[in-house]
Amino acid sequence: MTVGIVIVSHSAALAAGVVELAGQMAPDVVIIAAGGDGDGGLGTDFEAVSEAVERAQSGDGVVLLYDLGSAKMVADLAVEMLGDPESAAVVDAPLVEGAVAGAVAAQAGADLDGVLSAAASALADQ
Amino acid sequence: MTVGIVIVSHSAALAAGVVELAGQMAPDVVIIAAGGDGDGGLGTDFEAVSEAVERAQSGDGVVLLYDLGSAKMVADLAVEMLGDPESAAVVDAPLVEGAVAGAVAAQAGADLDGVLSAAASALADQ
Amino acid sequence: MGCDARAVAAAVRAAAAVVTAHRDELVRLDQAIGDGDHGENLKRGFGFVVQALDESTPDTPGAVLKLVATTLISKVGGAAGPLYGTAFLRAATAVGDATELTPELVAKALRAALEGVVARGKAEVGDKTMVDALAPAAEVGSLAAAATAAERGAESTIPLVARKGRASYLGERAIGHQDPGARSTALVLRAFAEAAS
Amino acid sequence: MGCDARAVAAAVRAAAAVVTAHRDELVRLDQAIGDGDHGENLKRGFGFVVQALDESTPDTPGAVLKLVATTLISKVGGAAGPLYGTAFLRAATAVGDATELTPELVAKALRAALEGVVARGKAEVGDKTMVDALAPAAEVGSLAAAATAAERGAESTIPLVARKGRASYLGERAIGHQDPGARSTALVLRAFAEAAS
Ligand SMILES: Nc1ncnc2c1ncn2[C@@H]1O[C@H](COP(=O)(O)OP(=O)(O)O)[C@@H](O)[C@H]1O
Ligand SMILES: Nc1ncnc2c1ncn2[C@@H]1O[C@H](COP(=O)(O)OP(=O)(O)O)[C@@H](O)[C@H]1O
Ligand SMILES: [Mg+2]
Ligand SMILES: [Mg+2]
Ligand SMILES: [Mg+2]
Ligand SMILES: [Mg+2]
Repeated sequence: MTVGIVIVSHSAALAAGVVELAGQMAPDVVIIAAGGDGDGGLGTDFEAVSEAVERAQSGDGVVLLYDLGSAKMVADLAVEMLGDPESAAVVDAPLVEGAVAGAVAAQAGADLDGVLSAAASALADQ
Repeated sequence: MTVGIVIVSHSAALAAGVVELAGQMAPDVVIIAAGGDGDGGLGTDFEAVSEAVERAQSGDGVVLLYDLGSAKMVADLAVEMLGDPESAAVVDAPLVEGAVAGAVAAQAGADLDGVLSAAASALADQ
Repeated sequence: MGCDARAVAAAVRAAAAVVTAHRDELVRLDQAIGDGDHGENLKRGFGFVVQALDESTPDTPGAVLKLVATTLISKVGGAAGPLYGTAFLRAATAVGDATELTPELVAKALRAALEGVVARGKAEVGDKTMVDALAPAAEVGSLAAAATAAERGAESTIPLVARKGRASYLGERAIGHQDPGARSTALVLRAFAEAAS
Repeated sequence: MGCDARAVAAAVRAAAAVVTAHRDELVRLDQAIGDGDHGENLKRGFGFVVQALDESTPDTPGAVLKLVATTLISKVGGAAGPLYGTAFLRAATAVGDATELTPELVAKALRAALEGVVARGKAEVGDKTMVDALAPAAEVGSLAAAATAAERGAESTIPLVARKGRASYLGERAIGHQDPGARSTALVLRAFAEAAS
């Protein structure tokens, strides 16, 4: 089992693309896209985020990344409302770069803290 | 006229999603996606990037953002091969956050340097 | 007048009517310094709230406020969803199981709502957000005074640069525009004050 | 033997055959510390190069090298495209309009290729990239010595942590694996050396 990852974005395409890119270097990591307002438009969808966290949870924790501040608030809220809020965490990281770095760390078996710090310290130029 | 923006990504969905997200706050800025290997797979496409730079060029300059290091090399090469390499620039910035910040700056009429520095100083948590 | 669950539900319906009537104004404010959806976000969200209240009105004021919170959280995709949602959620917790709201409980709920919004969005007074309307409102004694304070607070955002939310990308260009979330907060509080009077 | 455009084209075809024969090996190396496409990237790219040479072989060694460069740049989507492309482009510029390559021109082309790869990718020796193969190759006198130096350089990447490219995400987990780009560089240089001997 590995730490799971959820990509919270206002755009469904953006979330799906990040999953595709990060997944390429982390084939065994569950990375779930929670993008768009659920109606085909730009926006976030609290229920989709909550469901994504559930699907990404294998027992080892889930890391959430987001695109804009309002997506961060939705992600935070979804984590707070979990039965066990300690089982997931939102990370302040550049979305794409953090997702790739976090996914590679998760693939290597890093725990929740390890994936969080890999994502948070991702660089744009790598 | 405004500075144009090109999103160079290994994923077509990712590039399209960034264009969608950044475009929402910058309706008058030309933002072009250059994502994917041109064959439906993950990868970069030098010719697509070169074409995107041409399409984004209104005379005021073009800023290129990228997802991974190899996309940066392709972007750099596309700029070097322009008739006027000074008319475009690749910026080391977090892709999503930099694109949004750069697009908003371009929308407000910033010049090439202004858009570059807005993109480069974009924060994940905004 | 008494302030039981039905009265609170009526106040919420009044707020829904007001944000609906002011949809276009809020859209215009958000077009100037954001993505232009704030009016539609709130109209849509409160529309679902009214629908939920039509289906079944909870027994206590706290339960009504909680229903508002969960509906806004799940139906509003945008900063307003988690922010208004958290405000109503904290207000619901603050009033507990009380069957009638006293002025003290209302004041406590307002302070809790403010704390929730600050915890959620990390904005301070002066950052050009709904906190600029809610913070002065949470300091006064009555809903009527809170509404007036919120209106002043919303207007105080006009000369400011934004430090949170989408408008923070604009830098100086946000100056001269009222923050849409601060404006909607004042509208909602005024609707509550009038419903309670 | 003479080293005119036809001889250079033949050497390039030999390199294409070698990377094609080693496709799976390069894929496996890239699977261990990257995304597993390096062998396919080069096979595909050199396939297009051979096609282009079939259509028309340019007149000078420099023009052949330039054709290799532009083909790899436009057909290889991955780090190898801009890196190999820049290497061949700089080599083409270094040999200019010469109709025959002398050993001095070959050495100059190798140094130019190295400079191009370093300018493009900003990697230094020890960063576990193709620079670790190309840098020692650019220091020696003959193509045969360059190939041997590149093979040693490629092997020297095995114990290293990567500081550039996809493998840089792996940290210590890259240790124990040969860098695919360094390996392919050694293969190409060995093919050139054998074609020239
Ligand atoms: N971090 C924050 N803290 C407090 N209020 C915020 C924050 N971010 C945004 N807001 C408020 O949200 C309002 C915008 O809401 P809305 O348009 O519905 O969301 P979005 O910006 O996601 O489109 C702003 O006018 C501001 O009052
Ligand atoms: N910045 C760089 N400088 C030099 N060489 C690099 C750099 N980045 C990657 N490489 C080389 O490219 C090789 C990988 O090529 P390839 O698999 O074709 O591209 P990608 O990593 O885009 O899939 C690496 O093994 C390494 O030798
Ligand atoms: Mg908005
Ligand atoms: Mg919005
Ligand atoms: Mg590869
Ligand atoms: Mg690749």
